Amino acid sequence: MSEIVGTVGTVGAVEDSGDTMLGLREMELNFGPQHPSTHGVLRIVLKVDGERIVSARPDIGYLHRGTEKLFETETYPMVIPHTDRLDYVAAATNNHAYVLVVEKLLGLEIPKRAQYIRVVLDEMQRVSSHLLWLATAAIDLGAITPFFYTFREREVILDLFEDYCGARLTLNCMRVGGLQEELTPGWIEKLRAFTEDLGSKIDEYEDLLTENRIWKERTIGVGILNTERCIAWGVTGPPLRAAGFKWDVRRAIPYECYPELDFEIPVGKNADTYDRYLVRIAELRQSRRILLQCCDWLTANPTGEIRGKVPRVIKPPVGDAYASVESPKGELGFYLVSSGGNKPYRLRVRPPSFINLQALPEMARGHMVSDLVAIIGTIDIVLGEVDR
Amino acid sequence: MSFWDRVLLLDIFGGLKMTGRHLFRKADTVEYPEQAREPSDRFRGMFRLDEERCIKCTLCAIECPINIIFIDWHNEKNEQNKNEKVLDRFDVDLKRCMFCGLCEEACPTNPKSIWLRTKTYELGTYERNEALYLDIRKLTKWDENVKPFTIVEQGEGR
Amino acid sequence: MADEPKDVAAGPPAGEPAKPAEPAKPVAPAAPAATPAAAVPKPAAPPKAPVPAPVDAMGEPLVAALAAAVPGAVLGARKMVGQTTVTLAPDKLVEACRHLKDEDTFTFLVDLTAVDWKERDPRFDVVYWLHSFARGNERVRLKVGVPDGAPCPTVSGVWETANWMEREVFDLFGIAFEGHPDLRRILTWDGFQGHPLRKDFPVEGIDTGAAIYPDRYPEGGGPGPGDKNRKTVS
Amino acid sequence: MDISEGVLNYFLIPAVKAVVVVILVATAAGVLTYIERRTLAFLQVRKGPNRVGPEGIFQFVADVVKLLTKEDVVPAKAQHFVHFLAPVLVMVPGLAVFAVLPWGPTFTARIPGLGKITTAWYAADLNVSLLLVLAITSIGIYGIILGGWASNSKYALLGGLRSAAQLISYEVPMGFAVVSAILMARSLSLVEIVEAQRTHHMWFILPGLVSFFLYFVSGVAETNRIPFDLPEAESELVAGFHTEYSGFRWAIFFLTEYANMITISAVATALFFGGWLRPFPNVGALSFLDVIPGVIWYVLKVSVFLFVYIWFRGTFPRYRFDQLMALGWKTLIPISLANLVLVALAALDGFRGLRILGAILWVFAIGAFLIVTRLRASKKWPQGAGPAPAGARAAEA
Repeated sequence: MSEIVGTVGTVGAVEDSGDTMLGLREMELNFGPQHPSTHGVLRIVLKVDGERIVSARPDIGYLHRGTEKLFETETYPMVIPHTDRLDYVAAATNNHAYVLVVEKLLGLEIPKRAQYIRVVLDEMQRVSSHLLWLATAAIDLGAITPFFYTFREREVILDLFEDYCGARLTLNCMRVGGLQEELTPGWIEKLRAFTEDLGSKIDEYEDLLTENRIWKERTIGVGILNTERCIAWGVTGPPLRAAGFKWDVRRAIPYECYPELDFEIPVGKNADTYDRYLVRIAELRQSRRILLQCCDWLTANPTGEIRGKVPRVIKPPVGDAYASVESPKGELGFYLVSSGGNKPYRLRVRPPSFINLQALPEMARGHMVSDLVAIIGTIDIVLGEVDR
Repeated sequence: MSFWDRVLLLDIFGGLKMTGRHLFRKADTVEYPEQAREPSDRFRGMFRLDEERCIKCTLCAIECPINIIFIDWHNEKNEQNKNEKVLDRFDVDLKRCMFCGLCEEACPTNPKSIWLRTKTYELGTYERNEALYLDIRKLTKWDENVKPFTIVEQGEGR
Repeated sequence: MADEPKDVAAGPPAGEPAKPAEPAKPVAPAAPAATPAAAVPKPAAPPKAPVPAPVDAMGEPLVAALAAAVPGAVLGARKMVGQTTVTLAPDKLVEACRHLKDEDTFTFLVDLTAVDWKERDPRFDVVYWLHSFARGNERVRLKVGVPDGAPCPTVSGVWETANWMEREVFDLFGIAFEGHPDLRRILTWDGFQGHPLRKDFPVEGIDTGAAIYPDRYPEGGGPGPGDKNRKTVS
Repeated sequence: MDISEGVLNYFLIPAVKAVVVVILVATAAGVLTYIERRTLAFLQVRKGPNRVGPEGIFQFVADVVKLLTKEDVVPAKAQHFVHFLAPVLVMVPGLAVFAVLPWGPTFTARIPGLGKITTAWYAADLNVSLLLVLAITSIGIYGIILGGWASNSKYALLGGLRSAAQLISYEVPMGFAVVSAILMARSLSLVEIVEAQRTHHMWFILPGLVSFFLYFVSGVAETNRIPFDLPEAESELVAGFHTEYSGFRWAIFFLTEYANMITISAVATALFFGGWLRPFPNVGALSFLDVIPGVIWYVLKVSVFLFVYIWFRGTFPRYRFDQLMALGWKTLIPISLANLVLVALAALDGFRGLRILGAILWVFAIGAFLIVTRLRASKKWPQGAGPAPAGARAAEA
């Protein structure tokens, strides 16, 4: 089988001769893996005609850590810290997707309070991830200041995470059957204060970017991927919704207490980078709405079980199951095959970043090198998840 | 955006106003070494072990996802001629630790005999093999290697 | 700012959760202090909920329709935790997929992966996940058994998104996809010997040597499975 | 005294001035880097460099020392000579321009040993100094292009190409804007332009509102600053034309960029903001402002522009290359031509015509601004509106 192996490692190197460089019509440009705006170690082999991209070919795997192989050697609770490191800017949703699939196979009931806290963690994580996205996407387009404003808010979220579970980034905050930790006293109040404040903060980012002519020129019409192409490429999350397709795992395949919560799925219609920006901004506002509702519920129900009846040793029955959550990047799913033991026989991650990244060549074709950074930014990839 | 908005550069001025407003705000950053921020009570940081309390059940080592806890023990007869487990080795390879806290969670004693909630995160060092490989002595008395904020005794953070 | 973004119609929330008139109890410090005990997992009492078990699903309308439309394609079907799995014959796979996509509106390939059953024959299961928006977000899982060394037909012609997923399966399991437009390794480097997600691949990894001894293992690096220099590293 | 008048006036004083200018400019550019970092930090609610010296004031010294002692890496396949030449080509014009910038009026000082010396706050008063500024600053482009090409790096090459196109395009509107100032003052000498603003009883910003705007925007583009910093576009081209430069050669590129910022701001001040003149130079009631010497006025005005530069950097995203070109050729050049015609017509009538033009422009601008913002006051930006859910095909939950 190994004779099918190609030669991606040898192409794309910078030509040696400085003399022929100007003679070439199409130039091959190595975009990454060390580049300020590839968000990690993504490498894109570009063929450019002047500055116009003729073809873009992503080359991934620089951060491959064999996480799926590792999963097979760990017992079910021990897998959770590893899931943190997939999409490391959205650890809570990773935890959530994983515990969901195990619970599904175990047939577990989750206490209501745990569901709400999970949703709170998820939505905080979504806010934090979108803020990080906004920061980096703006920096990619040359606006450096939103980075600091968004990080100011993200810091508060990370502080809240730290208060709740003791870690800021790799949270390890959910357990099969519920949660490990009860909320600390006053946590909800802190969260509510932050959430209420968040609306005006989002206005600040919008003041800087939404109507700015440069921002609009840089994003409108860039990287269009319409609904059909999105579905063909399996693209989910904000890019799909920006194409005008109202689909969100939280509504389509509801999990936890999302059916009880009132929120909208923002959609775009032009399927370009600007609409993806608007959709993410609108999602920030929707997450804020969800957080406020959860705060209300949790204040009204200050006590309760936070962990269901979990057997001491988690041994799901033989079989397989798939469960997914709406991570900030798209549909994050876990496919669990159990052979009845205390370790997963096979645990597959459906990484939204990986699948969304596939559409990059199509989105980038014909655009300029400057647009490529906008497009990479707008897909919102995290290389930890792409490469696993 | 109307034509006149464009001509009058309203978006440009709006952006400038926005950043200009921040010019006189107080900085949100802190100057780290002088104003180190204190971690929250549940913050998972440096390990600590209470050897007296530890019942040598090795559950923490079993639960560790990356197997960085090494425990050896043997039986010894104590005064009442009963078998008593004595630790030979309790090592934590801290340089590989990902601070997930599963060891603390697994510990059956109450209060916990191994815990991470020590509010100490300044683990930077010049030779990681020496300083970040903790044996029993360092686990119980690491303030010589690592500058602690406060050494939180077990369970206080809960 | 208002709570509601202006793009939504902002109708009265239909299923609004129970909202207290006023947060009567501002803080509940007493409760969390008591709950850590509750947080400890209950050791006793095995779960009362029935343990999920697979049931035969040949009778499902979707499966029956597929079996009728593509004769010989469906080898079996079962349902577990509400998820239908249809086992397909490898040679009928593409035909069945086309049927599912075109006739049954399964336009979205959610995921594609493989499972290595080391002792079983056929050794691998290639698993496909289909999603239909038109059928009310219905999902179905397809399974195809692929023996070791045998190729599996590609579905990248049916769903473009299968491209990278199949490359990944090829990379990590060594299942070659027949007719794939661009079958190269994707996560490991070219010339890597072995397929990490196979059960016989050591978790500790192998000494590929390529990085350490570029002179000994130049292009395509790494000792093959039979090489005596190949050893696991820890 | 032994020193003859000729040696003193034509050799010694210019030599001293030249040395002082070079030192001052280099220092000012260095200080400006510090000021920029601090100001940017304040705009971004952080603190910025504040460790080296009081409030970090000596940060730039530390930076320069670091850069000077750093290894100077030259890519193996670079064109060594051109690679070496490029920073020189950038730096020399960047410094030479300062010879003609009119920082202040003439003054008389008594220097022990030399007697009474009457000289000016500028190194030279050429009667074509404005032309000199335009001519010399365009030489700097060669350094950037050659540096980008000689590095034998694709990113550097792209940066060089971008800068070639960008700088040449933006010379045009800038030139037209300058010409309108020349028409108003009827002179090419910067000193005379400043003096003309005294005799005209107004700063040229009044009739030159549009000219100033064009000049400043083009100036921002000329100096490769955000939102026009495409040649070095960090997130796209890594560092653009100076990707392959390090150590003090990079420092030269860097410092020259800041020196150019000062040049552009200084010329803008001289052309449109009355140079060293105090506000309303002919209103006697404000004569107490004369306490502040002209140089200080000049520096203050320049600082304002420099702050605007930094403010821009803290606020805006970056244009794309084709959009930048479109802005230059399709917007700025037509406007600058129309403006030129307008100013020329007004200047036919001399002083009165310019006043009328100024009045019309300002009334129109302020009036339109007030009306539009008043209309806007009720409805803020359509926050988060954008895409309507109309075109959405809903999938049932």
